[in-house]
Amino acid sequence: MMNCREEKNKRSAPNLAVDIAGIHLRNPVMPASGTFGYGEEYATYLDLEGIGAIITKGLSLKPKAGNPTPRIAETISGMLNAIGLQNVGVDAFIKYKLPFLREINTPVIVNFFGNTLEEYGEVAERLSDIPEVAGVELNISCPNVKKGGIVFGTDPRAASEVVALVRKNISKPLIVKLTPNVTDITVTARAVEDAGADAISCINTLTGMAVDVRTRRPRLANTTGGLSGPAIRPIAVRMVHQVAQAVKIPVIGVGGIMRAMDALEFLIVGATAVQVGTANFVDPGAMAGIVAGIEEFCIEEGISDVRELIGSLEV
Amino acid sequence: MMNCREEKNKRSAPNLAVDIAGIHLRNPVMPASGTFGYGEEYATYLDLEGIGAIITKGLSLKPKAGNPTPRIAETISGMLNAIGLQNVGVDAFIKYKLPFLREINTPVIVNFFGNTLEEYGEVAERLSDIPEVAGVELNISCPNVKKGGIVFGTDPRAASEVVALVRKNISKPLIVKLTPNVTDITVTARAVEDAGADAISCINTLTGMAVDVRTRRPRLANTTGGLSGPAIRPIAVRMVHQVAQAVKIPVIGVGGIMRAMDALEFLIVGATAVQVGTANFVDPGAMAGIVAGIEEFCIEEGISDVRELIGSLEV
Amino acid sequence: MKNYKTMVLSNQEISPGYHRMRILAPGFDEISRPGQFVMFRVQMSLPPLLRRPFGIFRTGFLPPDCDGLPPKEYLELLYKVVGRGTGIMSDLHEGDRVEVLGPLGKGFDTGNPGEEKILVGGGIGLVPLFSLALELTKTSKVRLLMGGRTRDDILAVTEFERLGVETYVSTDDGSLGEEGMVTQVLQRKLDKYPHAAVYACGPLPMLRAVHDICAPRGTSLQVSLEALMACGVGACLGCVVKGRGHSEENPQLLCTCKEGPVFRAEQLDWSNLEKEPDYCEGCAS
Amino acid sequence: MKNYKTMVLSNQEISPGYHRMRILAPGFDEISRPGQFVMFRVQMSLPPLLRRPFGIFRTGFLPPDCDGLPPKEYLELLYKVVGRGTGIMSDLHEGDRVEVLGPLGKGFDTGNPGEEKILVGGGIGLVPLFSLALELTKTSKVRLLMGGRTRDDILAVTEFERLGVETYVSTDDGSLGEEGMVTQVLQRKLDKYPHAAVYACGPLPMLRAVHDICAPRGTSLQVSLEALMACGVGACLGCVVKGRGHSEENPQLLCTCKEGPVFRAEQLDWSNLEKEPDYCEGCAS
Ligand SMILES: Cc1cc2nc3c(=O)[nH]c(=O)nc-3n(C[C@H](O)[C@H](O)[C@H](O)COP(=O)(O)OP(=O)(O)OC[C@H]3O[C@@H](n4cnc5c(N)ncnc54)[C@H](O)[C@@H]3O)c2cc1C
Ligand SMILES: Cc1cc2nc3c(=O)[nH]c(=O)nc-3n(C[C@H](O)[C@H](O)[C@H](O)COP(=O)(O)OP(=O)(O)OC[C@H]3O[C@@H](n4cnc5c(N)ncnc54)[C@H](O)[C@@H]3O)c2cc1C
Ligand SMILES: Cc1cc2nc3c(=O)[nH]c(=O)nc-3n(C[C@H](O)[C@H](O)[C@H](O)COP(=O)(O)O)c2cc1C
Ligand SMILES: Cc1cc2nc3c(=O)[nH]c(=O)nc-3n(C[C@H](O)[C@H](O)[C@H](O)COP(=O)(O)O)c2cc1C
Ligand code: FES
Ligand code: FES
Repeated sequence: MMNCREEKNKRSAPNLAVDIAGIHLRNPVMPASGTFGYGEEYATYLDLEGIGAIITKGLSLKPKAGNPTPRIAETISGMLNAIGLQNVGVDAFIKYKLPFLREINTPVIVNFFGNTLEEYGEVAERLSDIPEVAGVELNISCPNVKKGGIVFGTDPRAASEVVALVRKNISKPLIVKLTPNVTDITVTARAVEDAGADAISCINTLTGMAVDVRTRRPRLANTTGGLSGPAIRPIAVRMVHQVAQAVKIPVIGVGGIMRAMDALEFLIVGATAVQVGTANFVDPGAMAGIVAGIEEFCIEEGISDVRELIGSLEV
Repeated sequence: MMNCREEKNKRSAPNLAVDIAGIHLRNPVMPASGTFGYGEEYATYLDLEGIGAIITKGLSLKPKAGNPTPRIAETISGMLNAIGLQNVGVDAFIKYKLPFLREINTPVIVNFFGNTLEEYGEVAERLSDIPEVAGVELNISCPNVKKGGIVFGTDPRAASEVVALVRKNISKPLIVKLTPNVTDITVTARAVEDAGADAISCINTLTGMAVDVRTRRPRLANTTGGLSGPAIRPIAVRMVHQVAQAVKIPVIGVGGIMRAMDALEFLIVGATAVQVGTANFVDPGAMAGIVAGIEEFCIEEGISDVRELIGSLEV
Repeated sequence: MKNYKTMVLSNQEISPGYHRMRILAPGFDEISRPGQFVMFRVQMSLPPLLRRPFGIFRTGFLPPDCDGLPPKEYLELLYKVVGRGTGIMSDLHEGDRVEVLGPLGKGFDTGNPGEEKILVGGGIGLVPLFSLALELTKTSKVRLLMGGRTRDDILAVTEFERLGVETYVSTDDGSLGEEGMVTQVLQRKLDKYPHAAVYACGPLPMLRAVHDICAPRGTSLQVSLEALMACGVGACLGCVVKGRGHSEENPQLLCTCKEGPVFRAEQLDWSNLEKEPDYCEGCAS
Repeated sequence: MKNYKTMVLSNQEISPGYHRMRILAPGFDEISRPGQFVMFRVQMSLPPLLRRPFGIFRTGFLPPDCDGLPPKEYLELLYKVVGRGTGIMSDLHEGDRVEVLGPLGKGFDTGNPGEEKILVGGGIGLVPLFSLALELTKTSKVRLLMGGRTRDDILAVTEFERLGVETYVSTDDGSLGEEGMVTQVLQRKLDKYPHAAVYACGPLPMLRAVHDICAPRGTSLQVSLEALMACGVGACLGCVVKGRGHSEENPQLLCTCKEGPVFRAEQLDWSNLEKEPDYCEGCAS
């Protein structure tokens, strides 16, 4: 029998650690790509060793200038962005950004993309030998310039092809990030699972648009942009629920998470971990609060291991 | 030359009337199906002769019980509903609901759906001879029970088939309402245009889900539901913009319109008229305010005819 | 029925977690009946997106100001803070601009004058019973059986007593009145006054227990139900309950907002009344 | 750099549409430099979703209360109500809980002591110039050329004068000071003080005009830019401007939040500075 102290200890320190494709996370909370820079930007506001992983801004083979401004527009309970994947390029990342991350005792997951199939492959290759990179996250929500701009992630065949190629070029844990702008996300999910993905993150932004009625111009220079923030959460929760039932690999839930309660919705419908995006802008300490809130919830509910929550939805 | 009075009159009374597939609307504002009952429900709060048209709750061949409760859940800046298309059925509508509408000098557009192709056809036939019905709106966001529950509107071939059948059975103006839960809404839009639709309304709700983290149960008895309200507006504006460029028939914009400014966004990206849904719940006088706001905007901007605004986006 | 764009006259906590709000509402009294409700929102405010339904505790008149203007007619709500919407309400002050849509729904049938009346209230369920008591006490002997979890959940008892209502209080923890369920008291009272008509409002399990007592006795029972509501006027069909004749073919769905919130017990299919799941605080955001 | 979860000490309208807010911010003065900014939000409030950037007008200390506690250090903002976020701000009262993230960005280079300094402010652009003037007046002769549409847009002039700053006002409509553009005055002053260093903050067309005057003369110019911002810390890349060497291959994009908001004129690609479209009031919701 346990004595009081032991019981109290057990109650007060639930296990929060989870594994994603062999990456050990101290807790299931990490930033969403593109909302956390290269990690450094938030180091003064947040203990980078208090979150589960660090995910970088999406990298491409060459540095990329992105779109003209305005690149962001606030909408009701959301924001549109059309940054256009501006980034320093994979080589500059390794040279200038990685050294900072090397000193942080938290797994680094590198998000990347390509404009062509070949580019995806090449970036994967460059990352394959870098020991500080714990895993990669493949963003397939980009238009395939060779195929007339059709987005890789909206065509299950193209998605499968790009995942298979990247899989060949890298042996590190491979997470594939799905776009929600599809008729049936389980089709893409199964396609990337079959092509060798170790995990899925879901969702990227929903394509949206806003107009300034006085000037009659789009509020983004790019006309359309990606909608993120709490407005999209119900859609993200639904998709994570669907995907978690459709595949065997772990799912990372993303979309509109602002508080611990929101993160818990994703875990309950089947996510093994979550990513926090727009909330970082609103509160740079958001992830720390979410980790603390999940822990508190587990204690209140007598849950000794956060993994008990995963997929615990009662329907 | 105009004298002052004439100039003032011109300035103060812009034309707000628009035509949709031969239906003359005194202004471009009408309710979205399912948020305005059969019209009667709002008659005490709103002058039904002050809006462009009345659109009914979706009707089916037989009365339909809909889903168990809870059927609604509020989300951030939106709501989920899984009413399950409860309705009195087309015959009871004609018998009990239409007489009230007959007395109102505003075009009545009947929204309807079927569980099978044949049902769609039959409802259309029953409505085809009713003089009080100015036009019909076909909801193709329903699962096709014969085809294993695949939603008509997510499969361009099925959409085309159902529109063609309905077109054969009814000569009244035929509006087809598209679901946003698709990869490329312009494909469905073109399919229904080719199949004989006279106009398109866009968008229906986005599928979403919310979870009560304490009970770990979905907040809707039906697990998932349709997301509506201001949260989805940027997605709706984007889709209307796309569809308006893809087809030649008029487009009616729907999704998250709360104020005149919101309605104007839709007109500017190419909608000929708009539908107001969730906003009716928040403010039963919402549509009157939107009509007044559009008029005021036209006056302020020196626009003498609201049709000048349609598709006036500068990119 | 009207959408009053109006303002708060006063708003104060009357028991831990319970507040009373007076809202300026000229002409409201004339058109409202006991048991009806309003859909409330703070003007210009998102969140919450949707209005919230509240019973009408009473209407009344503020004494005229020294400025000699006519007395102000108010509508009084009594509400429990349970989530985001009621949380925001509890922060409102005099002069804050709000909207109330109403009066909505069907009220209580006040029955025959002279008939004994028993009101059964659980917690915040006393709200519509108070405006009902105001009416019933004009012609009938009225008894109130009031239940709650603790003494903090027992509200407005003195106000009922001031109307001449005989009041019996019970709490789950015995912190006020009798320890136990309000239904125990009901059994005893019905034994004593077998021809009384019963009016009940409170949580569904309580209403079901009341029904189970009244039905075999043939006692007339009216209940006021709650439901999640979006429109309040019968347009959204979010708030339906199953009526007595309910079956697959003949669904008999009744809108709580329009055909209720007050129903005669025999209108309802008691075996199929679904319980709204108990959402946790803050999740409705 | 820190996220201060703190509260409003005071908030008042100082000219039609312009407000001044003091926020409790212990230790802020020590870490902030003239030209830096903060990202502001109301605690617990959605909308607006995102924080809003504001320059630092000054920091200071409230005199100690009679309670004998140490004086309260505050951060002072001066803002113009233009949309939803600033509208909500203007309704805040003492004690309301807010968050400020900062100080952020790079401030002004205060240059050489003794050097003549000319500050050019347009409208609300005077904000960072005031904290700059506080610093510069310690060692240099400072002149302020302040422009605005009407007299209502000319703020805090007496406060600059109290620091010993020589102030020249111009308005578009002549309702205060000279009629015309602030740049006319700048031409004259630079003729007289050709070695002065110029610091400017205001609308982009004004900054461009100032640049066009300074560049051919080889005058040292620092400008403070505005941009739509989501994060304020260099993470979202929403706020970039094109740097001097800008080309397709070598984009040279600078974050206004992190590498700015103050830039030396020669850092920027003036021919390619995009103008943020002028959104109408309320559309940003
Ligand atoms: C006809 C009617 C009359 C009512 N009269 C009163 C009254 O006089 N005083 C009073 O305090 N409350 C009354 N209620 C309940 C009141 O509407 C809810 O407590 C309120 O809507 C909760 O809003 P919230 O945003 O604070 O809670 P949320 O954050 O939305 O949810 C918190 C909790 O409240 C429950 N809840 C939410 N909406 C409703 C609803 N429409 N009905 C019942 N429970 C709900 C949820 O299930 C959850 O448990 C009435 C409800 C109805 C239908
Ligand atoms: C570094 C920096 C310092 C600033 N300092 C001050 C200051 O000291 N005082 C002050 O009054 N304002 C300052 N601004 C501008 C201020 O941030 C905006 O006025 C404010 O964000 C508008 O918010 P809103 O919600 O009221 O307007 P919205 O409803 O969002 O938009 C209304 C109008 O404000 C403009 N706007 C919105 N966001 C910005 C922004 N980030 N920068 C510029 N314009 C914007 C829009 O283009 C639109 O014209 C500063 C901006 C920056 C980037
Ligand atoms: C400013 C911004 C930039 C983003 N950049 C990327 C990116 O480079 N790669 C990527 O896969 N997703 C990117 N995203 C998408 C986010 O990672 C995330 O999927 C999305 O924002 C939804 O989560 P949220 O609602 O929590 O923000 C970006 C999002 C934002 C707001
Ligand atoms: C409660 C509710 C019921 C609805 N019922 C129908 C329906 O019967 N038929 C239909 O085509 N659309 C239905 N809709 C969708 C709306 O007509 C509209 O397309 C959607 O709500 C988006 O608009 P909004 O954001 O303005 O509400 C319903 C929406 C709601 C909220
Ligand atoms: S609340 Fe909408 S029908 Fe009752
Ligand atoms: S505001 Fe995010 S990078 Fe500058």
